[in-house]
Amino acid sequence: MSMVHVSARVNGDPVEFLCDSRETLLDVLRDRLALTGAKEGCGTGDCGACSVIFNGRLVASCLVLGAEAEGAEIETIEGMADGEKLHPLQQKIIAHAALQCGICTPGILIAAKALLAKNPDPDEETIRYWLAGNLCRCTGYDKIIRAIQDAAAEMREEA
Amino acid sequence: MAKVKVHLWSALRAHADGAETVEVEARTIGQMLDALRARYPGLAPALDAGVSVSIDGRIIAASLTEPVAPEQEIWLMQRLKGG
Amino acid sequence: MALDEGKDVKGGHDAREYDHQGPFRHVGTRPDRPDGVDKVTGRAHFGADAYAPGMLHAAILRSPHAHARILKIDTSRAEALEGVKAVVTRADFAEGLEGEDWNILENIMAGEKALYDGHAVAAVAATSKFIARDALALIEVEYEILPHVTDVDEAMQPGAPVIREGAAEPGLPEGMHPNVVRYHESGHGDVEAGFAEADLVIQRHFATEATHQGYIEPHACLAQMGPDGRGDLWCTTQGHWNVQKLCASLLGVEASAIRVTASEIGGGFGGKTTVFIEPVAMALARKSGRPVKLVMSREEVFRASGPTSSASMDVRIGMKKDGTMTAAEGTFRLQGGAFPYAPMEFTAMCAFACYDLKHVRQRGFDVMTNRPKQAAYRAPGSPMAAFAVESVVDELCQKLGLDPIEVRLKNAAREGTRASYGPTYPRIGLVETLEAARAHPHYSAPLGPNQGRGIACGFWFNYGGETSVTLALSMDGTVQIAVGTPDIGGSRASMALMAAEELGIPYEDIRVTIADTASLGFNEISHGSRVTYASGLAVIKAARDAKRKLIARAADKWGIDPEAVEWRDGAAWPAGDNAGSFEPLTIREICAEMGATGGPIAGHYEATPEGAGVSFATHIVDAELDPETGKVTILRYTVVQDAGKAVHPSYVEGQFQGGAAQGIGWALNEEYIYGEDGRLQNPGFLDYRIPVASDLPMIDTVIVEVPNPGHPYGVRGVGETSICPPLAAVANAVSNAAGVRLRQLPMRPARILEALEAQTDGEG
Amino acid sequence: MQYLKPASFEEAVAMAGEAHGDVRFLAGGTDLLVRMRMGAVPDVLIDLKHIPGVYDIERTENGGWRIGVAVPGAELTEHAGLRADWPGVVEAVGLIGSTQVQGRATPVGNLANASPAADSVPALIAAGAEVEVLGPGGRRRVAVGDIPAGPGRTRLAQGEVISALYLPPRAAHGGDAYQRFIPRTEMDIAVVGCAVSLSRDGNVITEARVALGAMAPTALMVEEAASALVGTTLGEEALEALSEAASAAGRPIDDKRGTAKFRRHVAGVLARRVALVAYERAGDAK
Repeated sequence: MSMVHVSARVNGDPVEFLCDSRETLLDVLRDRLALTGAKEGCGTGDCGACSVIFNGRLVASCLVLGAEAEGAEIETIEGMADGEKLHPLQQKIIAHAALQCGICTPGILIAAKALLAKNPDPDEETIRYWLAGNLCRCTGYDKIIRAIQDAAAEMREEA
Repeated sequence: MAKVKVHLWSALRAHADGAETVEVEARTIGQMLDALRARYPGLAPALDAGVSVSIDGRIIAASLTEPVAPEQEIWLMQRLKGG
Repeated sequence: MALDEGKDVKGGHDAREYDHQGPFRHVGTRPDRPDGVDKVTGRAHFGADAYAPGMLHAAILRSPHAHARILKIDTSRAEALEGVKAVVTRADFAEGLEGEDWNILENIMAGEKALYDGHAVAAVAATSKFIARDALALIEVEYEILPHVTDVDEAMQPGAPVIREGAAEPGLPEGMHPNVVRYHESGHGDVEAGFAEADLVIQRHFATEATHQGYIEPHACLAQMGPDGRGDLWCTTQGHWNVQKLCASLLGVEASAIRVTASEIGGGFGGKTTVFIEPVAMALARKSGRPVKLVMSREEVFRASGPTSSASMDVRIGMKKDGTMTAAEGTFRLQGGAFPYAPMEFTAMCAFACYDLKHVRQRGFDVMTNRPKQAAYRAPGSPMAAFAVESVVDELCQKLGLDPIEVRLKNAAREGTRASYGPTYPRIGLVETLEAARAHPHYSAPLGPNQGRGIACGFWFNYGGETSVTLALSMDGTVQIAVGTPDIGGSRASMALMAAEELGIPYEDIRVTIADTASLGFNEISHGSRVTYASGLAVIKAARDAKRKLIARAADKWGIDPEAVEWRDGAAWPAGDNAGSFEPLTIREICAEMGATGGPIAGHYEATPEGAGVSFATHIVDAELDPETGKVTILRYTVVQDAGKAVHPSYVEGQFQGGAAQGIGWALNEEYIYGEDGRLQNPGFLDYRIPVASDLPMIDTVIVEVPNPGHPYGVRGVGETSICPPLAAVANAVSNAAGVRLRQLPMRPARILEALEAQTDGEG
Repeated sequence: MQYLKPASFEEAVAMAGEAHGDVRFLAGGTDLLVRMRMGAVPDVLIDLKHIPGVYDIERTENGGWRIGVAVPGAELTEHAGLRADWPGVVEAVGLIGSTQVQGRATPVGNLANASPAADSVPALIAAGAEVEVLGPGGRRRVAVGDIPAGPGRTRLAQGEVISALYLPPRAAHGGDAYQRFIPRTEMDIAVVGCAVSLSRDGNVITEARVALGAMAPTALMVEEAASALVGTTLGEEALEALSEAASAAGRPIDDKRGTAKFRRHVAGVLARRVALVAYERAGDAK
């Protein structure tokens, strides 16, 4: 076994871990750093449940090796709320009942956050295409789209 | 004990001398199913596999203690389940 | 004694449970769900989110063959690998099982034969995922490959490979292939006489492919079992009591030896109503003496969990020029994989359930093939039936120049109609959904070129089942409810709303927990659209039980009869002037003293509610066809469904929308694709194409409320009916856009182009 | 699996030369990690992302572009200069996978993965793109179309690594476009992909390159389709000839994603649609 030593920052905190070179970033987050908010729905980059922000880019953490995280800045769902204050996207997802089972929700939230950072006023089509890699089997996406639009509007007002 | 009239679905009728309905003495669904088994042993496998019962349009999925009465419309149905 | 009034507990002589028509203070509002924060912060723990000290990781070796005799399994090299702590095969499970327990054991671990591509043949537990995976490669299995069959029609043909001799139930028609294992027939009247009365009779053949529930969370569990034979199991499931029962049976231990805790569940839709990996993890834990985590890969989910049935169907309907349906008959052949119990009787029973028919007959065949054992999927068996029947109804309307909603209204089943499956309907809401659909702006909106509109109705039974609920009061008057039905879609919110309604206390004062199997009486699985109906009814009854006890405490304190006390706004009040003059006692005040006034207070419900009402829906959809490529775009979608009473309307809408989205996927792109070799070609989300966000429009919803007499507030189950109409509605829309009928699902682009081509050739 | 992080391409080549067993280079990893997940774990993985310059997009001296091997799709599609010069290439790269995949996937990886259905490859071929290849034998420039050898196989020699992607300068009054056919709106592998790059003199097409994906074991240039365009003003006759040439090209197969017949039909439909877009773009271009 060839273990790799990695130092990185997760949600602003420095972390250090040893991982098998074959482990993905998702494996590392969940199994080594106890951050189980990112989920494995497919392991092949098709479902988006493992979405994280990696050096400022939205990625599927199942398609990044843990070893590649050396020096990286990583944002996960666990870092989205500010202490006890939920992010507007988190609030609106709850308020719009934009989740049923909730397994895709962390990935959707991270993806939506990345979208709003790039485009504070996305139209419906933009949101739908941006989220095409985040599968949700429960909701039919309707309430998710509305929640994101509502959160975007609120964030624009606050900004 | 009062007699109740039980409607059988078509595939069951072959095991009940072709009858569409069968009258048996029973006060509950459980008694009714036991009486059917006693009268027509050929029905037993299907009844044992699980049946639901419709009483006046209300579908009783599993209960054997549910009362039945002569004036009611009673149908056997295959055991319900869902997804 | 939990409840003092026996007739209140079960249906009893008077099944009319409906006793509260409103107005409601809480029910019908849309508060945040109690587990919302957990779900948006990553704090909620799903199946794969559990870890234990000393935990091993397991992996399952699966057959690469569709049908093969297992001649030998040699696990010695795997066992010798450093880090491997246990290897199990069929020999590690109970012997002498019968019936469905045997079927399930055979499905989760092959015996003499591998019956489908992906069938489990052995499993390993090791100190890391990678070692477990490497160990699988060291297990030597010697197979004798047998001929296979995966298609339902082919499996019924003479000469088709026999999946299992002697699996057929008695009572089948003569001359059936041994792969046909069960038969259903029902109906009434004289269909030939009915067809003779018709001006137009249309008979068509339809086929649908198997689809998968497609929940985003793969099956996952964490098992522990000590040398004392006692174990704990954490798993993602729709029904942990059923998991407990099945694991106990398959491992040969008592049910109470295994405590099962349901994790948060990442979607189920019927696919998590049985076991696949849980008994395997338990067997590995027993053998290794260590906690064992077992998580399916997505590929395993597709190959070896329970997709739905594929179907081959023939439907014939007669209609008069004025739109009156005179007779209907249908034959429905469903394959359910290498085991019995494809839900063909539900296909048959649901097929014509929307219509008032004097003459109707339906037959169902349950067929075995070399595919994984089907599992329930949202209204199992019903969507394909609606596809076939509603397509023929639509074609009849077209040929006779009649409006499809008017025709459906003319023939709609209503209270007093004899259902196609036998009994007479009580109060039902089909007509109301059709009327609401007709009145919806969508139905009269203009269409552009290459666009078509489709409508279709659908039906599902719904279910009650064993239900236990405990509602415990805290010293400060807040409430903790333990239910036994995993929360798949926001049911904690509806439970809390119903308890708040009964107790007259704030919604926020109620915490709803999903109890483990050791903490509550038996609970049927979260399936059959039963949670809001049955657990909801149980919560209401448990709250009323608690209320009686609270009232008794107040009555004691005041020295008056409990009958002279009434409960409102979260407090006991003297009922009328004769009762005496007392300041109201709030729930908080009564609870603060409960230890000294008779002890803790809790309400209970343990029974099997049997008043789940049937439910109907009508859907409208607009589709646009690209005639050059055959690609379909769904432009607009409206769901109208009877919810009885919507407890939390947002989550009711969510069920409507989710069912519609799944149905659109089934209609257009989702399918199990098997190769010539009998292996599944598309075991992943890349090529098993569920709708993505950009594939769908907003999905409009209309909640119709025709109360169910079997629930105190009139609630009907809503989870399943929403997937019944979409296959047909989309097919009707596409057919109308294309000018040619599509009778095989999915309507992939190439198939639509072929249909267009065949039509042109036919004309030329 | 050994995980290595060379500081230069020369070091990468040396590492590959010394390694035993299956050696793979890691750029975005969006295909490689999927293969690893399916059990195809290499013995040595050489991560190219720590080599200086691999994230750069630069103008070349001749007015073309040099794109580093680790530049992900998302970076490319955000690059205004590239978008203006090679909109077809950029839209093709942008179609690879989801937003998440765009955060990692690179056009060079897309090329080296050698899938016949790769979205960026037909567009790069039509654009006349080249890659720089470094190996034990030194440095060479290779046309993009000469890299894939068949599904999952390249013509790169043992120990060779692609070190940069080069796009030529856009021709005056030139335009390119790419479209693919998929059953859904996103997240599918192309059933057929089609790229057209052309230049105009007024309304007349002076030069054209047409490339198709998923119609043969590798993406291919279709000369007949290009010649159907040159000298025309893209009237109905030219479009018909283009469509027929596209449909006739390659040797498509029946598989789970589509039949050969369907692929031929759709290739013809797409060729028309894509040519019209490229023609329009060329007209708008300076």
